Amino acid sequence: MSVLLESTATSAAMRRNFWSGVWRVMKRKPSRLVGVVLMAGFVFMGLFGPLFYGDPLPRDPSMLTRPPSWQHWLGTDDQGRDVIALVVTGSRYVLLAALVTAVITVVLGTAIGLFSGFKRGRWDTVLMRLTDMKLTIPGLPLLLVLSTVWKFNSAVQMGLVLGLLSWGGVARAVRAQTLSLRERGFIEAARGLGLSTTHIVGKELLPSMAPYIAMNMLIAITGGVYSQVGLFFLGVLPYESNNWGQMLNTAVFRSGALTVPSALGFLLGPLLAILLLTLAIVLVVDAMDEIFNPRLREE
Amino acid sequence: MITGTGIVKTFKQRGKVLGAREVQALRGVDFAIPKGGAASFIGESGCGKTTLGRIIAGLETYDAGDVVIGDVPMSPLKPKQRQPHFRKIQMIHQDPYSALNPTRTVHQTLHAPLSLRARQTGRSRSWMEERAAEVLSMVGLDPGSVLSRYPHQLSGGMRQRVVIARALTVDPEMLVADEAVSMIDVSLRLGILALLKDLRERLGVSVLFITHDVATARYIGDDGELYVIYRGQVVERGPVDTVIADPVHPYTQSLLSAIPVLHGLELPAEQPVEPLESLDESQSDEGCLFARRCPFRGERCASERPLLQVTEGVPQEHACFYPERRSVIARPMSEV
Amino acid sequence: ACSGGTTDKSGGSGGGGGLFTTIDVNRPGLDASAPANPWHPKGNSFLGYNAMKLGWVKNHVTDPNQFYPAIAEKWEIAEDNSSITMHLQPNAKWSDGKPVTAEDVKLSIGIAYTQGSTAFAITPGAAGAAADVEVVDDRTIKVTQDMSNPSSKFARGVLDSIIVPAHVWNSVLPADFWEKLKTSRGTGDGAEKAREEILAVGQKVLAFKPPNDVSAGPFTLERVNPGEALLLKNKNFFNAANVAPDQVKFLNYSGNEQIWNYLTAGKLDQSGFVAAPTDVMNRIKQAPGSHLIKGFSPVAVGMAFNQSKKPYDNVHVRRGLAHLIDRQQVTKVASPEGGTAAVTTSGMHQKPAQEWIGSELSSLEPYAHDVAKAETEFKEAGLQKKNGKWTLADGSPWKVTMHAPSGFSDWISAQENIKSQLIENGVDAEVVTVADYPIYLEEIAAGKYDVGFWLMALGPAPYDIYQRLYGASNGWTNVAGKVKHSPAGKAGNWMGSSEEIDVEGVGKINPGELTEKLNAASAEEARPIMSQLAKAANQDLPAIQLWDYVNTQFTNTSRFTGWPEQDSDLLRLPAGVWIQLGLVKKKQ
Amino acid sequence: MTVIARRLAGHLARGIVMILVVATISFFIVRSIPGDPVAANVQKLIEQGMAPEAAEQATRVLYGFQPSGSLWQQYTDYMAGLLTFDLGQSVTHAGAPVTQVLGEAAKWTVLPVLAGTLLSFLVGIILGVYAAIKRTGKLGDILAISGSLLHGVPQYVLGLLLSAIFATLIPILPADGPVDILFEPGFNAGYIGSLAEHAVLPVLTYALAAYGGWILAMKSSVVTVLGDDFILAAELRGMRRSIIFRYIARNAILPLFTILALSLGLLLGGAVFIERIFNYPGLGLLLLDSITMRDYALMSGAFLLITAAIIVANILADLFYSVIDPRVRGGEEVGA
Amino acid sequence: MRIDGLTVVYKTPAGELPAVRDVDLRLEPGTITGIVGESGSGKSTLALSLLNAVQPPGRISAGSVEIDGLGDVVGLRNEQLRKARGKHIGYVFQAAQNSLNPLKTVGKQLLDLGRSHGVEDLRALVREAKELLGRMGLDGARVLDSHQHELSGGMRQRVGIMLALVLNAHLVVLDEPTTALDMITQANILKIVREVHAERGLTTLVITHDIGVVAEVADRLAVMYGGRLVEQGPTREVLGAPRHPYTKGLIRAIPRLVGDIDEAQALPGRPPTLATVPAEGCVFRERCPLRMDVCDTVDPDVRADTGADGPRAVACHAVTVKEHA
Ligand SMILES: Nc1ncnc2c1ncn2[C@@H]1O[C@H](COP(=O)(O)OP(=O)(O)OP(=O)(O)O)[C@@H](O)[C@H]1O
Ligand SMILES: Nc1ncnc2c1ncn2[C@@H]1O[C@H](COP(=O)(O)OP(=O)(O)OP(=O)(O)O)[C@@H](O)[C@H]1O
Ligand SMILES: [Mg+2]
Ligand SMILES: [Mg+2]
Repeated sequence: MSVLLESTATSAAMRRNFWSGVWRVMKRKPSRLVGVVLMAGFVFMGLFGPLFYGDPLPRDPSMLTRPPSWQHWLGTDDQGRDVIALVVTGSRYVLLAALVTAVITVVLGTAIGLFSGFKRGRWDTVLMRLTDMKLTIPGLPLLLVLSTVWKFNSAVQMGLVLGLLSWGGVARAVRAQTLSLRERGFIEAARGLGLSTTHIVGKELLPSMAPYIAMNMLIAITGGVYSQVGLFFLGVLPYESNNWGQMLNTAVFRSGALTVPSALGFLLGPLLAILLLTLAIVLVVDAMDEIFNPRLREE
Repeated sequence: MITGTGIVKTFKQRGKVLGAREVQALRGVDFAIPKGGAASFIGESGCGKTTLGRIIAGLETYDAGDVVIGDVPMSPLKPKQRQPHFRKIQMIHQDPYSALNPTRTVHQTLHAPLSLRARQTGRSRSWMEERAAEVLSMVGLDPGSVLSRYPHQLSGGMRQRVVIARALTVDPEMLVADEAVSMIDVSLRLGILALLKDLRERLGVSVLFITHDVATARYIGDDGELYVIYRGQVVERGPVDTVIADPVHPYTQSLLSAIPVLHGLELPAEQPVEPLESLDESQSDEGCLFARRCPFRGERCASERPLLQVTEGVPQEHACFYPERRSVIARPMSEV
Repeated sequence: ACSGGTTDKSGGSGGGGGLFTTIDVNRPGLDASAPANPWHPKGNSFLGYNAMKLGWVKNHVTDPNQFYPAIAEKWEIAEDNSSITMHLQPNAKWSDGKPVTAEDVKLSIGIAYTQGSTAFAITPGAAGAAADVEVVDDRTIKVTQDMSNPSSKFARGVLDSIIVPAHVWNSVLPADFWEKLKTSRGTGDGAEKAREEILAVGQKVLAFKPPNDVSAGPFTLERVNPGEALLLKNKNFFNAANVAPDQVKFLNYSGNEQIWNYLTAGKLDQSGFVAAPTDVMNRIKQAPGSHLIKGFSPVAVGMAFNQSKKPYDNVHVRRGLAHLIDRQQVTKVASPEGGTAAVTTSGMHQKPAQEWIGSELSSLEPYAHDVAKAETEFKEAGLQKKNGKWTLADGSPWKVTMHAPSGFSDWISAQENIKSQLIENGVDAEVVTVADYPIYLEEIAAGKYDVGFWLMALGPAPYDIYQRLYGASNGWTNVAGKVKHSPAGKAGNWMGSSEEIDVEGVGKINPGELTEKLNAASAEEARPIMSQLAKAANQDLPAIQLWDYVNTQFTNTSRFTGWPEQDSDLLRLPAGVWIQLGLVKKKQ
Repeated sequence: MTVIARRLAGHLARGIVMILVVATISFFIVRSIPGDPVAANVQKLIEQGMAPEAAEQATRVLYGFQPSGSLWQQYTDYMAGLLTFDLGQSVTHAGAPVTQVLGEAAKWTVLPVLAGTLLSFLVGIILGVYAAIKRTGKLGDILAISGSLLHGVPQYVLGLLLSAIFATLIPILPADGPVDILFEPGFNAGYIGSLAEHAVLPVLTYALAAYGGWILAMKSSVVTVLGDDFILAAELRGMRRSIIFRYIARNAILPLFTILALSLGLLLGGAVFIERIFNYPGLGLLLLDSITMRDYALMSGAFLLITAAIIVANILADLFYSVIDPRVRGGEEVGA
Repeated sequence: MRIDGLTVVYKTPAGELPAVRDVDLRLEPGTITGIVGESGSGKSTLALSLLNAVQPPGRISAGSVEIDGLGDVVGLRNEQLRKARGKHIGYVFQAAQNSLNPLKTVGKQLLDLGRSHGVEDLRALVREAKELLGRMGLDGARVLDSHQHELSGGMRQRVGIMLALVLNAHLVVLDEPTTALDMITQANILKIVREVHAERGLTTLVITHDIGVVAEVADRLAVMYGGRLVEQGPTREVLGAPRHPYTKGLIRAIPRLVGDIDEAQALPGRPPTLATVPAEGCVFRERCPLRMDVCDTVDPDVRADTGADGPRAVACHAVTVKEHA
């Protein structure tokens, strides 16, 4: 028993060690803290953003498509609403859909990659041909074509479809990881010991890949944001009254943001949001890269 | 008792549309390892040692022949049914670092097979803890300090011991040690070898020892057998000391000649064989596999393949038409 | 080599006074592979430029039968509209030098029959169909109307025909075409078969590819690239002396922003209306030489209701909504330059409304923006207000779901604005878009929407104006000269107004029958009917008229001058007509 | 050379299968689009004031060439057409063959994409080397983060920003189509100059979109190569810096060829945004237009062509790679 | 070549730690010197510092490496250093590691090498290379035409030796020349090293963790432990009569092919790493059977004397004490 006690005590210490390692990694480059803060900001925005504004958003019909001012930092849209308010309230749809996309992408990609890499043989061949195919077919054009058939009626549906279309990369990467881990002695040893596949996959493989999967998930989130905003921007999806992509669409094709500067604020709002989200995720992934690499963490 | 009869394994370089390449890794290998016994396999790189080890441990399939565990032949069984039998044979990997999951502590590593076993036999949690401590003690580790550590916090020798301890959790009948000491510091090697020998003696576990360092084969136990493999074929087989001292197959002789002499401790051999050129895989398979490199080849060798056999006056089995004992290894200074 | 103003990006070989640049707003994608066939839906045939008609309709607000001369120099219309005799331009020639003859016209009319267009319909009983075509002499031709179901627009239908050269197009009509046409006017199987055969010829017409463009207009098609169509001046055009540009370039474009950029850079000499936000419009106005000419456009947009759906069956709900929606604001947001807020819902564009019913217009309910009135109306309809939200009479939630086709950004913008206005006043609302306009039309006709935007008040003929409210969409159809009403939800009747309306101060009327009467009525006869229909539309409110469109044209005086005046009637004709009439001049 | 031939054969076989699959997918997507395009078009023409019969006729002319018969029949017709490069006719282009319409549009996509790829490749690998050498410094950080950012950011963001900055805010570059409308098309300086001027922003966007990927890939590739022993070995043999640099560069660039195809795919896929933003009449815009105008034959054609281009790019990149990498050329598999 | 007081440190989070500490070594012309030591004992670091090529974050913090005809290598910079490498000192990499550019044929790399060192007659260089390869039992022309992947491990190693010698370097450093090679190939390579060394009159340094290799080829043997040279002397003497307790333990730990297997005994404890090497006192004391109090605090001096076959040196308090006694 004392053995057990000691082991929990040390694992607590290990955990402390881990967090101090994390802190070290963060401190090494302050930009990473910026990334974490930005990311937290986006999460907060998606969760609580809409609560700060009325429904419908306050608007001023005498201030249609105005450039930035003190009152409206990024100007107003063609309905006289504040662009920042639009970006904040619009984030929920975008981020929710992106989250759904990411979850599906990662779950599906991991499952397929694991299965394929672990089973190998015929299944592997079939699944990887499929994945290759998925990866070769350009995603955006496919989405465009699909948009003629599919009705993207809600954020969740949107995320679902995007997720179903984007697991390829993760599957390929997870498979490669699985294959390389498979070759590692410990997986073979576990098989030799007669441990169940569930154990091998759940306890040995997945934990080894967890950081990698987490990073992929973050990257999948950006992917989800990009595709749906892009589709709305092109105007191939049903109108959504408050969405970053719709804002881009209205700004460019209706308010002439690329012809006159007055609508630039309206255009910049969602663009900045996307840039900041990308930056946040790039910085956090950069940090995670080091955090989950014990060697780099402890340096 | 674990025996193998005529095991054949051919690898196909898979994939490309046209022209698959085939590698004959094993060409009908027979072996028999009694309970508690030991067998060592030596041979140059690529001769099929690892492949054989993996086949015996149930990690690789084979194309012909059979592995018999106890008296159950494996071929007729379905993969699922083979599993419990192969579990009696545990593999010890060459690289102790990759053989342990870096994300799991020693405790967790041992826990998984133990809980499986506890479940099967209806034993309690406390048994698991006891058993974990027991196997660690068995391999000469202090459970208290080791259990909570991660692999990267252990030295190579300790890691290898943990690997062996893990294998012991399932009460194996045989350990397959593939170059189990080659990646461990020289000063620690003997410790692991002694451990394997000790396990044989105490637990009656048989050991299949794969090595390229013939000397280490002696440390598994003096009752062991030595198998010399060349290009997937056993060319010489006999008690370790006999084969080392009086090799009859030219290949064994070349191999032993290549072992550096510890000048100062040893004297050079009396009849050393000139070093061979490196193996060329693309050589033809006709006749004796070794004929092209053999310094003593005769006219039969080019057309006929010798099989493993016992001949008059030679204590060990060999696959050579012209067996001749040569003293190719260094002699200890003390003897002179 | 050419003098005259060039844009700041000068140096283009075709730049200068000789090149006239424009776009065809109806066909953004110019098609290099399409034939120069005026009947082909994508044909590279530009009215007024290389495609000519007998005459150019003047679009008079009340008189449909006024025209500018084109191939026909002058014409006489019989008192009772029973026939029209046309005299061709004495020196009209095709671009290959051959004269334009009455035979050309006859062949063109024959082709028109295969297309079933207005005056040349072959459907039995069609209103205002031509009965006979008679070549009087080389330059004179007479067309008579089938008086069994006459239309006051007959002459318009005839003069509005496109004329093509017989020596190029001869082959498309079979030799026995005119006999077949005669047969088709009868009844029975033979006639049926003849009609089918004529329709089959129609396909041939559509698919016909003239080997090269032979035009009687001021220009001929030189070539079409994917990005542009180039037309060269036709030296043989009868008024060639007064045609200013040597070349015309039609430009392709993929989106409105591209046109905005062309216009702000002053690259277009003329362009039809393209919706643009106010700031862009101002920027365009600032471009050197740039002008905006506005005129009457006989079309308005309304928010139409499907009265089969609750609570829109209740007129008080419709009226309440009309009071709730600030049309000024909607127009300002959605169509600041291209529309004027509807003064009231009369079913007519404001300008013809004044012509038709004059002072009576002011007696109509204006449905001014008035929240209190809206509440009264809603209460009268039995709606309930709970926690500041209006619900249906039975307390179930009410949401105004407005539909619009995806590409129609002004409609979507208007609906978004209406949505906000409604929500701010306790009426829940949403905007739903449909992939494209055809599907929108199909679905709205199938009664799938509660509320949708609907084009109305088309002009200039009085029948056209009300046909959108009291025509097929509301159940009335003309079958062989008889008006028939289908019940709500059947045969395209998606609006579902009642068949008879008790109009205050007028009494019970059947708006569909009244509308049908307009077809054959003279202006004098039409006036009282228009008044009754206006009152009906105003009181019953099948649609809330939101804004009247304005015909806005962009012109640029850097290279050409002589553009039509503000409010000119010419604005509704293609710029090619302005050019061939000799209005447009090279800048000196 | 046989290895390359074998690879080519494999690729071609796979590529053809891919194209057939994609064609099948797009065929069935098109068939499952809700609403009847024929009926819808009739409705539209009627709305525009055409008589119902005429509207129907006009529509029939437009759709007259639509395949008829059972779904299976249509499918086989479609596939048979595919074999002869017959993709049907475009409704929105007056019944012109889809292949012709696509061919017209392709140059507006392919040339800028290639130019952008080349530009980003050159700049990306140079800065990538820099980022790798300075990877521990501030500059390296900035290069890496900006690379990741650009790599991550979608193309429309770049396109919109560039357009907003250089066409709207400081209007120094045109964004209103592929060429100034006042120039006469042809081989004259004005026209070509205008083409080039109008291509700046789209090419820049393509380049920026791909640049991030190059710099990141090149950086990690250089870092890997720098860690390779042969570089240290060359240094220890006293090789000249310029030679070592060439060793690094060549070895680092080589694996990038596998990314080339990916990058081209990314750019081709994103062409729809860039072409929409800059009004470039290329394949992407064609695809978008065909979707909004419900021109199904054109839609599947454009989609198919974009996919086929990516497949071909993949094949070419791989072949090129195999030609210049002696390991592949010699038959050894590298990587997986 | 004379190495004096050489100390090489690596920068780690725990500060700069010495991987090679205060090493004195003399390579007599025409001899083969072997350095043995366990993993992490600083062998490679020492080898690299002979060419002043310690990779960051490491640096030579003290000491000198004097080479006849070159001077102190530690002081050389840039071009001088580059010229010295290859021309004066040949360096042979571990066998299985890829020390050849995978994209270029051996011949092209040979030419690159020639150009780098301003060799005028490249044809002669190629001839020389072919001859060298031929001497090592290879078909020179074929090998020069091959890419790295077309050569086996043993062949690559021979090419490595050829490249180290082709410019007539007189000092050759071989780091783990046979690790990861087959024992048959190993025997071949060792034979070649011995022959070439004798033929060209080289000064050779062989670095390995395998005592067998050293015993086979080296005239002199140096034992490294924890960054220190703990013992050196003629191979036969050191093997036959080791003085330092570590050397003794190490030799005892070698599995024996002949004789009594029980003679061999494992060395208790485990080798130190950079972080666990004691900062002061004897590096070996944790595992030393002869440990004394003085070992904890005082670093033993190197004690040199001259034996029958050449000088011997050992750094151990216990040995010193015994000698005094
Ligand atoms: N998975 C595989 N696929 C193809 N060929 C294989 C595979 N595994 C082994 N081989 C081939 O089979 C032969 C025997 O390999 P094996 O690994 O058993 O040799 P070994 O004796 O263990 O060599 P070493 O001493 O280098 O470990 C070799 O030629 C090898 O290339
Ligand atoms: N780049 C580095 N940064 C930090 N420590 C290093 C670095 N390179 C080597 N070391 C440390 O220096 C010590 C000596 O390393 P070196 O590579 O010289 O050992 P070695 O004797 O060659 O070992 P091996 O037999 O494993 O090759 C080791 O403890 C090692 O951990
Ligand atoms: Mg092996
Ligand atoms: Mg080393």
